[in-house]
Amino acid sequence: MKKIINTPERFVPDMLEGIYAAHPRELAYVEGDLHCMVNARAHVGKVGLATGGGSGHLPLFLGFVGEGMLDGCAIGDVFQSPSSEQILAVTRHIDQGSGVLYIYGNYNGDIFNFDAAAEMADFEHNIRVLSCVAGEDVAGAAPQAGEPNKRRGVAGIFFVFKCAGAAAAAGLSLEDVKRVADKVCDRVRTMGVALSSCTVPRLGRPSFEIGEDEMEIGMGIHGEPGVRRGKVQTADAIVDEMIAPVLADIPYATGDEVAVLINGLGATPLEELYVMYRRVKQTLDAKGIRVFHAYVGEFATSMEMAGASISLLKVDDELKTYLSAAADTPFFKQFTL
Amino acid sequence: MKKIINTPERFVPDMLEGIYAAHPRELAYVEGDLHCMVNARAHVGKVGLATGGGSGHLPLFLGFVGEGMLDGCAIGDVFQSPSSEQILAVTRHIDQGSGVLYIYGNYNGDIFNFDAAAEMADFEHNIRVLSCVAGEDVAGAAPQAGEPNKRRGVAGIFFVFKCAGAAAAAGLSLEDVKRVADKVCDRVRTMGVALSSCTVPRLGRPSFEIGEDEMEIGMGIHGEPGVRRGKVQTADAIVDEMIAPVLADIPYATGDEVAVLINGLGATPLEELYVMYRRVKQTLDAKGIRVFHAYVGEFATSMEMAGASISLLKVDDELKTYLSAAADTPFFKQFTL
Amino acid sequence: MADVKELLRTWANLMAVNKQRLIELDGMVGDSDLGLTMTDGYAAAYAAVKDSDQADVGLLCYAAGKAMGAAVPSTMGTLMASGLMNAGKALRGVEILDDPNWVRFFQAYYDGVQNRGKAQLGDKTFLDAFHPGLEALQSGAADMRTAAPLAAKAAQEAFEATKGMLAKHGRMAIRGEGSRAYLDPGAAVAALLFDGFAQTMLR
Amino acid sequence: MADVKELLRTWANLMAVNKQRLIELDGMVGDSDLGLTMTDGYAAAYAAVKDSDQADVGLLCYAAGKAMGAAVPSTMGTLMASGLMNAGKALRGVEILDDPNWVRFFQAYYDGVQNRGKAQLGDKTFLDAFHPGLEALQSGAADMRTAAPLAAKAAQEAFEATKGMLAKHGRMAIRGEGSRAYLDPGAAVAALLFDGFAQTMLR
Ligand SMILES: Nc1ncnc2c1ncn2[C@@H]1O[C@H](COP(=O)(O)OP(=O)(O)O)[C@@H](O)[C@H]1O
Ligand SMILES: Nc1ncnc2c1ncn2[C@@H]1O[C@H](COP(=O)(O)OP(=O)(O)O)[C@@H](O)[C@H]1O
Ligand SMILES: [Mg+2]
Ligand SMILES: [Mg+2]
Ligand SMILES: [Mg+2]
Ligand SMILES: [Mg+2]
Repeated sequence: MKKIINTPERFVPDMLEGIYAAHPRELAYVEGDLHCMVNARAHVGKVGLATGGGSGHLPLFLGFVGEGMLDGCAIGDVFQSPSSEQILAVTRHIDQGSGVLYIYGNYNGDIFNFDAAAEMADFEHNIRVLSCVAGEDVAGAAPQAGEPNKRRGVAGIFFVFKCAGAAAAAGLSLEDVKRVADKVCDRVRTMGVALSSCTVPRLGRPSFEIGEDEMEIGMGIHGEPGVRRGKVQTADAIVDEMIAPVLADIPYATGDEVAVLINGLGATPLEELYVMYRRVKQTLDAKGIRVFHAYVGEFATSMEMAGASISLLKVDDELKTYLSAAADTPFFKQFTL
Repeated sequence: MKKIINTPERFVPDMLEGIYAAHPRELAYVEGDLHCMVNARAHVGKVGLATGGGSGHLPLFLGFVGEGMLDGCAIGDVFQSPSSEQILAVTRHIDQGSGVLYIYGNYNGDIFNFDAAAEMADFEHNIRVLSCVAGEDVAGAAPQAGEPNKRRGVAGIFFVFKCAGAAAAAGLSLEDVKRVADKVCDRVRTMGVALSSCTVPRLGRPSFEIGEDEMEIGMGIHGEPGVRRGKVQTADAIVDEMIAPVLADIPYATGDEVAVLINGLGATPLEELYVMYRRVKQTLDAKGIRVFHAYVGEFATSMEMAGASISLLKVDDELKTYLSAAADTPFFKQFTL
Repeated sequence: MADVKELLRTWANLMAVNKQRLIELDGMVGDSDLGLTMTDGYAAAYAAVKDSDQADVGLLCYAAGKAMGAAVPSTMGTLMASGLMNAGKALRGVEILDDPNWVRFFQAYYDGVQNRGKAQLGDKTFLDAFHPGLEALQSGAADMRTAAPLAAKAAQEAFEATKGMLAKHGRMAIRGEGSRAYLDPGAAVAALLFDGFAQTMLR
Repeated sequence: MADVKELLRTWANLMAVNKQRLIELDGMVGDSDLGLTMTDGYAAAYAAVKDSDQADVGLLCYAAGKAMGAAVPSTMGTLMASGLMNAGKALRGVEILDDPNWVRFFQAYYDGVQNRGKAQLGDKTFLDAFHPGLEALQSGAADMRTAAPLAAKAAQEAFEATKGMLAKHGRMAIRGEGSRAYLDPGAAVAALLFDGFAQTMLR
């Protein structure tokens, strides 16, 4: 395990101390717990947006706390949910009397803890909480009618944060912000590829083995099994294999518009993400699908994992408005598009 | 070699096609050559700022072309200088009659080509060109009086781009912009550490060998030999070893203010950069040096190399003003501080 | 008469003893954390109550559950915390754990887990081994000293029978039909809970 | 009488033949690119002029240098381009390369490299092998058929003598005193240039 850390146990607290030290005007924590992060600037009356999840995915999740995006984030240990008490602490702090929307990824531990926190917020503190669970990884089977969605939430959650954040900043009600968030979830799909493993500091060994010339299409951001393992192919072939199921999962027609997110998993150079984007753009051009805006970079990582994901969000006028709004967090900044 | 590319030969052109496709409103190229990048938005009468250098360092160099920073960038093959003709093409395009300042790193090939381009711009096109060569890596010996500076330019050049960019945007003359750029060079120092190698696509093998438990303090961003190789230590010990020569190289006193840049070389997770920043901040606090602003992320990479660098810029009121100005490039965005 | 502190102590010890086995069971299908989270979680639960002079069993259970949830907010950590907290709600005001109250404890534990996780019997989870244990306690056996060993046996057998079942929740569900080849790690924890209960009752 | 196209063709061939050796020389101390850049660079220089019907030797040299600079803008690529372009300036208007013009060619080539790179003799660079070759051409030997082989020998010996020198430029300089253990790769190119000139003159 080759990492710039002090001890595995101190990895998350050291990182958080570093983050608060680097961004003292933007970020604060509540209840004396570094894991309970809030935007240092409050907005009276605004619907509160909270997220949370395991560490090891920076800038996900905490990186999107800030102006025009989220109000708070409960931070877990590496790849572990935060506790319901921590989520509750964040919830209580960010509630402005207009209720709080939870936006998080579709993982067992997170669901249980956010649900528990929502119950406590309601019963114990009379705070209205709604939830939006992102699960857009097409590597998982499409949900059957009546069955809960089992798909994992991956990088596409960025679009949920962005649009819901802009909607909340625009003064929408809790129900309306949730409607916008759910709409994004309905319209975003992601597919990933992994080229190497990451190492959870406390475990000290790679989460999985993968050959020197192998890749795994569809692998999850914690190393969950994907859909196909094989020899590394050309960038164009990899993109073709990734984007086909993304485009097939919801109906697309000529003239549709998308926002694109090419996300690096950690070790993959930015250069390679742009090599991928080139092919994505060619593919969309060929289908007559217009790119409204392209995001290329690291948005949801797995520490030092090599690989990438492609997310497409099918936008409409409302989502374009929210995507276009300015945002200013320590980890993500956008001027009005 | 495990990369998401098509062929080694197509690596740079594919990447550039992807970049122009992703940022069509911000970036353009001139003379039909993808390697000659300019800001798509021109500013009448402004001093032009150009940079250039080898590919493989994104967001360096081209990533800082945009509002409030650079006007153009000549792009070389991986770790290779662009040609003087390419630099000249960029120069001619960005000159607004107020002259052009070249800002680039202290590498043989770059120096020769920028010098040649400057001569051609002057003789053939009557464009006034001045140059600022950044060389702030304290892994190299301090320049002797009368000797040219042999130190490499590394991540600290970001501060030169930022301040000179803001100065040019503020309407300063060529001489004044150069004065600001030179001032930043005088006051910025950097030290790096590498934990793993990168692989130049055309060579197809790692640029250097390094043991599974080893690091090299002071290694350059092309794998140039550093000052000490040894076992990987704790983050705090690594930072202590890196920051001591940075602080010793120019005089510091209690009450001084710095801007800090913790730069990832490519594969090192953002989490670890913040673990490093924590220690940097502790060290500066202990010395009574105030942090004006902290930048943490990837600014100058070596493709998939693991490692990081620490840069300190000793600021004064003038540099604080220029650092604080907004900037908006596809790869770097900052709202007014 | 054994109390809930004694049970929690036994559970904490059992998890520590079985740490490596749980890590390995989870490692086959998941992320290898179960041995760590169960050891840390039950240790935290026991630590939260062991020096308490609280007489109300319900409040003790609730406090233990809360401590577990804070210590190990993983899938199983949170589910076990929900079980304990729900048992706490059900036993609020109870000071002495007689046999019917033990049955209520386990019923409420089950309900707390089911309510939080929303799995159904047959989904190949913790519930599939816990439920047969609970039934054995409920099935009219007059005293827990008789019923607890039967429950432990039932839970253990049900755990072993998870091999062959199709997983519908968590990481194992990603494997689809492939999941049938594996034992369910959470069900192993259920078997340990009844094993610990039997040990406590027979002590 | 041999012309500059013939010389460039010979140089291009020599670099291709010595590609691997140059890669290895540069690999010991630098980034292994020298074999690639010199092969590609002289190939581009020759390609730029080989089908030209330009009679002006100066313009031919200048065009060859420009093509080399565009093709391989590395340290040595740019220096060699500067050499050729400066030779082009010096020979502007010349149509026939007689012996004095060949000497002017090499003098201007040297000046172009020195002017661009600003290295001094003794700094352990290309110049340290090129300069003895140039001196051999200048040292009064009446004709190039006699002088060129002497120049080749002088340059080759000077290249071999770079081992032991202290590097002051480029990547090798980072090694400080450690650089003395190595031959200078750029100096190997200088030796090849005079070797190729001798071959051309004797053909
Ligand atoms: N909805 C659920 N209800 C009850 N038990 C569940 C549920 N989902 C998963 N489990 C149990 O959790 C176990 C895995 O726990 P754990 O290792 O903590 O999960 P992970 O590390 O994957 O988040 C499974 O073996 C299963 O028995
Ligand atoms: N200033 C200089 N003047 C002349 N020759 C130089 C100078 N600097 C470097 N060289 C020559 O360049 C050679 C290295 O060339 P090259 O491999 O192209 O450099 P790099 O790949 O390190 O940029 C050295 O061996 C040396 O002979
Ligand atoms: Mg990274
Ligand atoms: Mg990276
Ligand atoms: Mg697990
Ligand atoms: Mg070289």
